Amino acid sequence: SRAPSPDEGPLVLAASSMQEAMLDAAEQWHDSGHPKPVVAFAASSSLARQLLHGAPADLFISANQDWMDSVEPAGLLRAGSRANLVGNEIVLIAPKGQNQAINLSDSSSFTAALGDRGRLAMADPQAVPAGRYGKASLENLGLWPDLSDRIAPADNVRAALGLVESGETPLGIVYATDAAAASDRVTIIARFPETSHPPIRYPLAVLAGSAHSDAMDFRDFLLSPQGQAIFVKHGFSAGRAE
Amino acid sequence: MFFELNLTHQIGGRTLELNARSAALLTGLVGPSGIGKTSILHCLAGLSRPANGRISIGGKLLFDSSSGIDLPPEQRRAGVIFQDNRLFPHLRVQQNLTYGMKLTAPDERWITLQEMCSFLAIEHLLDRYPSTLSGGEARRVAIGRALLAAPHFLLMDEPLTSLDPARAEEILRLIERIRDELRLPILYVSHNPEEIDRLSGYVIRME
Amino acid sequence: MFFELNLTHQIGGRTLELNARSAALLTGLVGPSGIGKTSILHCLAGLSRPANGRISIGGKLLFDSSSGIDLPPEQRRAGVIFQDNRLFPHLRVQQNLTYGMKLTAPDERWITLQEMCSFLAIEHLLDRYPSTLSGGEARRVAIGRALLAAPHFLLMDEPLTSLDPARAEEILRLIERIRDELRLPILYVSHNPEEIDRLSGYVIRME
Amino acid sequence: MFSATEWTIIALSLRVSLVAIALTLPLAYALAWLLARRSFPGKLLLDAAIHLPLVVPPVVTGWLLLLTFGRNGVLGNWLETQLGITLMFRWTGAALAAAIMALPLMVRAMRLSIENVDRRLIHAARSLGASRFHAFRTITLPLSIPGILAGAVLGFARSIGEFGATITFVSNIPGETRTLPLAIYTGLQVPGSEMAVTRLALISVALSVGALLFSEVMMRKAGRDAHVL
Amino acid sequence: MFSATEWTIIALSLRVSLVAIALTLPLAYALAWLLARRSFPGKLLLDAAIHLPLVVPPVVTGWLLLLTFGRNGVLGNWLETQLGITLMFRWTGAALAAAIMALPLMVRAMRLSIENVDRRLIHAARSLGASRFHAFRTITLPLSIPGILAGAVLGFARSIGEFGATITFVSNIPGETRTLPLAIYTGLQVPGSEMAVTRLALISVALSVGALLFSEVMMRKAGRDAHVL
Ligand SMILES: Nc1ncnc2c1ncn2[C@@H]1O[C@H](COP(=O)(O)OP(=O)(O)OP(=O)(O)O)[C@@H](O)[C@H]1O
Ligand SMILES: Nc1ncnc2c1ncn2[C@@H]1O[C@H](COP(=O)(O)OP(=O)(O)OP(=O)(O)O)[C@@H](O)[C@H]1O
Ligand code: MOO
Ligand SMILES: [Mg+2]
Ligand SMILES: [Mg+2]
Repeated sequence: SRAPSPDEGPLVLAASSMQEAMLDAAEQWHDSGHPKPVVAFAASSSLARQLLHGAPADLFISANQDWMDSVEPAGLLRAGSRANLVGNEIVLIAPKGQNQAINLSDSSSFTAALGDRGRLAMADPQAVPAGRYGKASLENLGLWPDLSDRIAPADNVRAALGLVESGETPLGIVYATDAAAASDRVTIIARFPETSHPPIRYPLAVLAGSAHSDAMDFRDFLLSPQGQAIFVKHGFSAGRAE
Repeated sequence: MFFELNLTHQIGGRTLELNARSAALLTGLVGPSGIGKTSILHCLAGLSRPANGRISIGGKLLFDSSSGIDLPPEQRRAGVIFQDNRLFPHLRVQQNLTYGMKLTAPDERWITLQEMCSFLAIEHLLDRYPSTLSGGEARRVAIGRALLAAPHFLLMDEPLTSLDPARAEEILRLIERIRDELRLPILYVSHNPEEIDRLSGYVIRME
Repeated sequence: MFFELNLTHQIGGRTLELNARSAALLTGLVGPSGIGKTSILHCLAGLSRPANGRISIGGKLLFDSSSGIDLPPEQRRAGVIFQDNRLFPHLRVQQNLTYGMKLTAPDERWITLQEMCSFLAIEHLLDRYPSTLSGGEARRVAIGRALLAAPHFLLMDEPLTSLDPARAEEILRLIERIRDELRLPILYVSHNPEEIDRLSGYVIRME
Repeated sequence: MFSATEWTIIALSLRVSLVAIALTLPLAYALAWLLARRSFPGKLLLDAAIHLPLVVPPVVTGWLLLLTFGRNGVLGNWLETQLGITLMFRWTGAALAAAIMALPLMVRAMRLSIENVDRRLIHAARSLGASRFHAFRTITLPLSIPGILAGAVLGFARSIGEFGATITFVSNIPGETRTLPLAIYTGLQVPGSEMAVTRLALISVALSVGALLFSEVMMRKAGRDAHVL
Repeated sequence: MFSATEWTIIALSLRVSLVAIALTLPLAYALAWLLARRSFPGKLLLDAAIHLPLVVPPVVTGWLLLLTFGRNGVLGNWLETQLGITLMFRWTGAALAAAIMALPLMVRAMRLSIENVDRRLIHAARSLGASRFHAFRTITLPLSIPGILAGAVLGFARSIGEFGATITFVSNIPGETRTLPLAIYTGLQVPGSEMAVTRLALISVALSVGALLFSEVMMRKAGRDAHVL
């Protein structure tokens, strides 16, 4: 595994949707006198597969429980280190300045907003976590049957955000954090009720193979009130144990 | 005048100059190796462009730098027998033979494919690709290909190389018939003084 | 016996058979176009493999199907002058000339590059690429290249084509000197009866 | 043997790739010919531009396609209002993405073959009465068939495998733009779907082995193996 | 002109691509020669295998690399315990991914060129005393330089642009595996970073225009334009 060197912080594998917040957290940790953690961002799926094949890393932050669950039985996680780092919510967005009134319980208000050609951008509802939460909400609200063939399923949630940002689709479903990151180009026009989808939690764990002395300390920092405040600033909700 | 050739041509840094006229239908072109015979034939066929000059063959003006005339090769209708054959490698012998023929109006043709093949004894080669031909076989196909295009004049670059004496003699007779019966102007390059003596009414010597 | 050639060779569905012995150092090989002369030379040089037979030249056994002997071309040391020259297009004339020479032990060489160049009058071509040579120039380079490799015997496929009479005469004399002074066996293909008469002590006729 | 979903994906992938290659072939050949036979100002620039889709990450290419051919893009707008052609979120857009990604591979292979056609043969054809164009059609074109086939196979393989530009430009819509690589990607995002992914990957492989076989047969048929080379 | 981060990314991308191409060139040429000059059982299979990285989506290729060269993979395990070489999460792994993605392009271009070398020239060389190998080295090899250069340029461009297999196999680690495309991708995930992304994309483009220019100069230098073609 990577030789722990005194001037290099732990290697953190993090879901892409955490990019700004994680970089911010790593910076603050560094400011308080620690070597700066190295953060690699990719899809949670990609990161989990890498871990399953022996990737040498110190921390893993997944965008959903499934992928964290997939690495846990392999004995890859340090016992007792798994915790929910943050929560998130999903929202309906439109390009800035296009403030349609949407009634979340009425599919015709969606179809009206979409027009006859427009599509609803979201991360792939079949595979990507953000899309799966979105689909669950739409089903729960009884909208899915009318909207399922109006979806533009994107590679990941940020690609869905991009489609709305550039005005290629009139509506999109993204995390609240994504909407916050692009607040100058998109508007949140509705928030999906927290009860309409499984809870959105980002689990974090220290890896069993980690020999970095800072790994556990950095985890604790992220979960500390100071760490949590950083995430909340970026639009996440504080993590809660289920 | 069947041949009025006045031209200067740049080749590899050298300037080639030719000023010759010939009233002989079959005119020989001789000179030591490397003097520029093949280059001249290319100029006459329109395959390279002389620096300047005037070329008229059989009374037809093909090139005149002063008046800007420069007929493209396909309008000159030169029947060129290249020193290196240049058969089309992807076409069978038959398709090579008919390549130029098909581009010629039927009433201009003066020999059929069958006649040409039996004359050159290449019927058995029609289905072959050029890469399988012997030296002399390829030569005969090249001769047949040029003649079947019913050219208005002939440029022959050592046409008899690789041919055995019997075949060479037959082809010499064919050339004489073309000269006498069809009355086509022929410029004939050869290193063989006997061939030249026998055929040509006039000889252009390059030195 | 300088040449003991007994072989059958399959070519394009045809079977070529040759049974010939010659005690003449310079032996002619003649026959009509397409009869198989070039194919035989290739068998002797080791570039194609006969179906069976026995080939011995200058007392050295090169091929014997019954005992499984088949020397690869580079061990036969044939000096081949190919009907189609086969100069290496990516090498300058000088590099073409020295290609085989460099593969020869210095003490085996019997002529220097300078001598060969001045003899063939190709000094001025040394820096050229083959694509810029005239027919006769390429021929001379091909001859020089084969001879500079200090071959153990020579296979010449119509070596004098494209050469003007003066040059042809010089090369004929060179061939005679090689025969008389170096005593190398030479198999000489030509369609020119005079050349054959003048040079060869014995003629193999293919029919 | 295949499920209905798999059939849909296969049919779509084939349609996208075949349309992409068929439409790109003539353009690729024309570009290859220009690069091989002409010199003109800006030649190197053109050469570089053709290579761009190879160098720029596919996702960026997809993003540029979005900017150009999207609803609000210059060309997209024009195509939509003038010709009624929509590319966004359509299989036609996937074909465009595949075509652009395949282009550099096709041009290079064809160019190599065209450069190898001996100009002396063209001279011979001209002297036999062929116009420039006729000589091109009967000599250059058939003699560069090895390059055309090599280019087509490379291009087809590349199209069948195209992912990044496609998903970015036309999204991942089942039945419309979900080609084999997109379906495979989708599978990879779901834990434990290795079986389904493997099946789809094997199908991709089979398709391009098929294309290879086809090109080899074409090669033989054109009698090239022995004669042209 | 460039920030320190950009320099790191550029240097890494160059190192990865150059190492990938340098190591792959001989292998690609050997494969091209085999395919061009030999017939053997399983030739078509080999040909198909070489094309795989083109057809299979890069992400799947990355996943297969993970299976093979990961810690638990057969080869990965052997390399690590026997030779002490780790590929996972290392720039060497990125180079391996780039090499594999570039291979099919390199082989095809080289193969076309080798097929065009006239065997009669090899015969001539042999008759002049050249062994099989010497004839290969002095005739086939130099005459196929156009294909080698074309293959190297295509392969280099492809390596510089490689994304999917890389991020899947060696992740996106700043300073170690974050090459230009990965940096661009990372930038694309951040709204409002169009400027940074554009800069990086332009750098990619400049690098491969550089490679093209270099190959053209090499072509000229080898005196090929006029003489070989
Ligand atoms: N590209 C070139 N660069 C330099 N010299 C050239 C080039 N092309 C041709 N030459 C030279 O031009 C001269 C004329 O060549 P040409 O082929 O016309 O001669 P030729 O009279 O037909 O000779 P031969 O009887 O040997 O065929 C030759 O000396 C040749 O070397
Ligand atoms: N691949 C092939 N398929 C069919 N026939 C072939 C093939 N290769 C050569 N031949 C034939 O074999 C015969 C012998 O050819 P070769 O070149 O040895 O003749 P040659 O005696 O040298 O003739 P020339 O004096 O015309 O050069 C020719 O009739 C030729 O057409
Ligand atoms: O952060 Mo995700 O994996 O795009 O839902
Ligand atoms: Mg000449
Ligand atoms: Mg012969």
